Amino acid sequence: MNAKIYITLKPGVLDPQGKAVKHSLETLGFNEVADVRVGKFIELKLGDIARSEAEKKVKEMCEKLLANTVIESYKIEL
Amino acid sequence: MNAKIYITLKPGVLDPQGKAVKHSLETLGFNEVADVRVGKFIELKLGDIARSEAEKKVKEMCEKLLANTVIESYKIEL
Amino acid sequence: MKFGIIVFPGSNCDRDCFHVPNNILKQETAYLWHKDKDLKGVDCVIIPGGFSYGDYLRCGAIAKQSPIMKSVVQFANGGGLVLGICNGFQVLTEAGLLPGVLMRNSSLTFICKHVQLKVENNETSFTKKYKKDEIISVPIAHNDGNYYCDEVTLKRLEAKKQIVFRYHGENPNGAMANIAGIINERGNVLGMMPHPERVSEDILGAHDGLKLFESVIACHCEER
Amino acid sequence: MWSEQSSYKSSKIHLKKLPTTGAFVVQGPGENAGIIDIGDGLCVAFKMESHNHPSFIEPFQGAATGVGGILRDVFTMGARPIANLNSLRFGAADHPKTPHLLKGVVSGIAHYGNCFGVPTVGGEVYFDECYNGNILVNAFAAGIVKKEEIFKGFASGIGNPVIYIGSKTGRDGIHGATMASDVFGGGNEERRPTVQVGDPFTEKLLLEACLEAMKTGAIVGIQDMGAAGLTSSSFEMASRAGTGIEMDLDKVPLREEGMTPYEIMLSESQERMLAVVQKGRENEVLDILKKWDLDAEVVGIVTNDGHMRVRKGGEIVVDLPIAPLVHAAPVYERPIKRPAWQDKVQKLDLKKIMQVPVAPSPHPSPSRGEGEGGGAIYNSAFKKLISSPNIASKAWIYRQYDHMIGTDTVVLPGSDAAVLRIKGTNKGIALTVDCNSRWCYLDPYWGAAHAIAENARNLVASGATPRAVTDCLNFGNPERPEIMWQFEQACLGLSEACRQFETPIVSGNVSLYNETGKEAIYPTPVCAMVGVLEDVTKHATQFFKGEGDAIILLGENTDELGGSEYLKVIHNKVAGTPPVLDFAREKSLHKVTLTGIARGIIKSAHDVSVGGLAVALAECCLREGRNPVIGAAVEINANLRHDALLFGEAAARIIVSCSPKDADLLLTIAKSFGCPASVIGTSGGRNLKINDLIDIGLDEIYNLWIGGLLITDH
Ligand SMILES: Nc1ncnc2c1ncn2[C@@H]1O[C@H](COP(=O)(O)OP(=O)(O)O)[C@@H](O)[C@H]1O
Ligand SMILES: [Mg+2]
Repeated sequence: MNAKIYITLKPGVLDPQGKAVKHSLETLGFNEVADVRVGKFIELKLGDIARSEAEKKVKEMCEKLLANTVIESYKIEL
Repeated sequence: MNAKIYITLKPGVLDPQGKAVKHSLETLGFNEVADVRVGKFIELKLGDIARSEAEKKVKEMCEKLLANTVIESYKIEL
Repeated sequence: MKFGIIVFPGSNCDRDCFHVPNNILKQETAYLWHKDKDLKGVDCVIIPGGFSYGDYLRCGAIAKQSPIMKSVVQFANGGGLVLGICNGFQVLTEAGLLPGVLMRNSSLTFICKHVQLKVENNETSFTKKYKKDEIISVPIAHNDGNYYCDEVTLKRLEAKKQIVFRYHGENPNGAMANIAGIINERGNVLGMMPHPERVSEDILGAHDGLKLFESVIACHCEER
Repeated sequence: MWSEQSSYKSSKIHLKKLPTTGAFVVQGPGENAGIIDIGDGLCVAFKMESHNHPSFIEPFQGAATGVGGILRDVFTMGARPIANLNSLRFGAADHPKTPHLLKGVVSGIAHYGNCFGVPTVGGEVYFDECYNGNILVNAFAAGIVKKEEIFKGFASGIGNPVIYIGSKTGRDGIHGATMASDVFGGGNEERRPTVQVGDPFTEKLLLEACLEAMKTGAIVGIQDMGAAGLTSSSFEMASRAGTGIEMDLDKVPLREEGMTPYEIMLSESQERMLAVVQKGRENEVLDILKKWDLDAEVVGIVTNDGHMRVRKGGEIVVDLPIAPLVHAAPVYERPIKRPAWQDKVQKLDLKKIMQVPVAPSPHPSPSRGEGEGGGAIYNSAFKKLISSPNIASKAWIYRQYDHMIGTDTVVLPGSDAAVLRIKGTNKGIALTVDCNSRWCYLDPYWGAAHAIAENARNLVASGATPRAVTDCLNFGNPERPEIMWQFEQACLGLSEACRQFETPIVSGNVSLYNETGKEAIYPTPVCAMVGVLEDVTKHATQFFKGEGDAIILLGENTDELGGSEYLKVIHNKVAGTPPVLDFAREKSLHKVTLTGIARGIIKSAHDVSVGGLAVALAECCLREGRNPVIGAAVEINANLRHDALLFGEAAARIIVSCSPKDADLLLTIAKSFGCPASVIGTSGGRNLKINDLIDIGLDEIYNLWIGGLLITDH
């Protein structure tokens, strides 16, 4: 079983990285870009484990380690 | 129009961050994790632009800046 | 001889890199602004350490897009001397002037300390003043110094003596084959993670780095 | 200094007693940073500030933005930052939250300082239960500025434009200032107030752009936007100049949509400055800011009517007189009461403390045997101490900080004080930060005075003459009379010590309400001191330089054990009073040490502090990352309890080493200054040996010391 985790900054939280990337895209001439947000994309390979169990575990991993829930939100796909 | 870009390390390329995260997960007791790969998740807000045009532009952005195609591959979702 | 120090937004070893050729070795030295294209007639370009563009996205990725880098690539292709230190090394790999990439340190933390290097190749324009296999002490200070390339590239680097510096003793960041610095095939573009400009004066306790700058000057004088 | 956020209203009457003037003081409290003159037309601007509560909620960003804030305070004065230090307090090392907080705080400091490009050259860190629910993160920054190029936060010149510089304004930290002064209650973490995210990259641009803009001469006054953002910066600038400001919020660069005037005025978005520019020269300044890709807008104008007038959408949304608001901030004379428990904790009956400790070492060494002397009865107590987190090597922390950038760091972290050379001169400055809060708990007056004395000793041991102080006064809830008593006593102790050492306090910060539930932290008046070396080549480090050197103890051993790390770690006891602090003795100690270093006689110098003589000697032997290290054989005749001799923390002591042929000369110099001194041993070998009490191989000591802080992940 594989899991995909998308970690993004919560709305309103400053994203300095996104800001810098947007600026660079502009200087490259990509003026159609109105906003950029940079997050993380984590892929997990899980051993033999039931779907419901996996769901619970991955959520726990996000809360404990993978995401900083004070400023980030996460989405899990199994 | 919004674009989502997933940037991942090509298979075979060493992922020090993934390795360290896996190790941390193990110390936390998550032994079911066989492998971790850490990539990027970039969200773009694009101005008024046709889908086909967007597709072309975003691909160009990835090639020129967003991904280092020597070690990374990318996937675009519009 | 004239040195040029590139200033990107977020470069922060630019003043340190300026200090050594200018104040210690009394060479003409100029800053080169990232938005300019003019290299001001310098004989050696130094891309200093720091966090160009905050190291956002990937270290060196945004810097490589700047106007000055187009000129640097041309300059390098014409045989001009280019030295990339730390972030400068990262910029050089992103710009394709050197092979491979610098990934996160295996410890995932920033590391600042003196490390020992072995001079593997003392026949370059940057290392003539060192002895072959000399062990020198030079500090590192980086998040992403973990050199990585594919097997074919590594074989070629080894075969063509392009690995100029290797970590001696402890490998601080997980770099492949203990690589601390490499040069291009032509021998005019050097990238290294350690900071020679930080060990070029007695008051800082060591001057193992000064020979690198002196080598460059010596080579330049020979050529003339 | 003393911002509203930190309840200036409670502290003001006590802070007034601090000595803030002196021959070298160019700028005392009241500006963004204090400034002292170091000669050659140069000045040092420096300040320390707390970011305690934000760091508890989000350790990485909290600590990072703390560093960002203090850096802005320094470069807003026109100074280029050259060094950072930090003082950290965490809960017990084995508290479940500690590893996460420690890791986050350290990486946040590293992230901001490293990227901005200022070396983090020193600091201190302590672990104690009293910080379990309320950690302390105090950040210090120092910068160099030419005397005639100092800038201040004055909004002068009627009609001059007011320019907003830096990051766009978002809803960051709205209510931040109020949050920081709340007592933490249970469940408060769940509320998750808006966390500010730092952008050191933008701050670096801001630094370069501001310094370049200042060079034009067009800038009249400038100030960073700290707590309470645009509101406090504009009010303070106008108030200092006795003017008014009219602002148009429609001009303020915004990051988010639909922000109300209230939100714009109070946002604590980081990396922003407010500048007043000579009328007609705004484009010169704006061009420089544009060159550095920073947002900048003329948002207002200086007026003559003493009012703050703010418009939005063409309408006046604020119109307030400035002076009454700034000056008429309430001043409380809060009730004061010596805590009922104070006498009890000060009682310490040494007869009841077992001399030969039985506590087994937590790190039983497999390699026992290698050089360990059989009769050495204090080996296990020593091992436990040297590997305890408050004494163990702090290399794990400072290796994550770039401490060399700028190529000025002459003495790197790991020795008593950091020393930096000043390019273009022969001079150097030395920096240190200290506070023993356990001592402040046992006796806030003497504890605080000791913080200054320890600062001074650290500077002197590195060859610098103490010059001036900045502080960060971290205390509990001032509404409790016992806390106010601690605060008052600490201020009095600080004042007396600063007067004695002629080191005025030129800037500082107060952080109150550091409590969780009913438990206040120990009173923690953290002090940082700046010293000057006229000739920076004449500095010293604490490490022995070779085999066969004479080891000399300057000062006297006593049988004081009150408040010691030994009592706490080995006997699990916090009791007694701090060691006696005798200013005359300290001053004679300073003279001997400085003379010995300046004359090139002293090869190494290290003050005796936490862990006492045995630990201090070990710290002279060990050096992180260096092999081989140099051992020592020491023989001291003293009619003292053994544990007090080894681990007592008596003040006014420095261990120095010198070539054996110079030993008599040094003893003579000591005598001439009235400072007790004696040769206690010789450097060399691969063991640390003290009388027949301690005898351990250096490799074993090294491993215990270097691994003591390695708090495992999660
Ligand atoms: N939080 C920290 N950040 C940077 N350096 C630190 C920190 N804590 C301790 N250090 C460094 O480790 C060394 C030992 O610290 P400490 O034991 O507190 O010294 P001292 O007792 O002499 O004041 C010093 O050089 C100090 O600067
Ligand atoms: Mg000390």
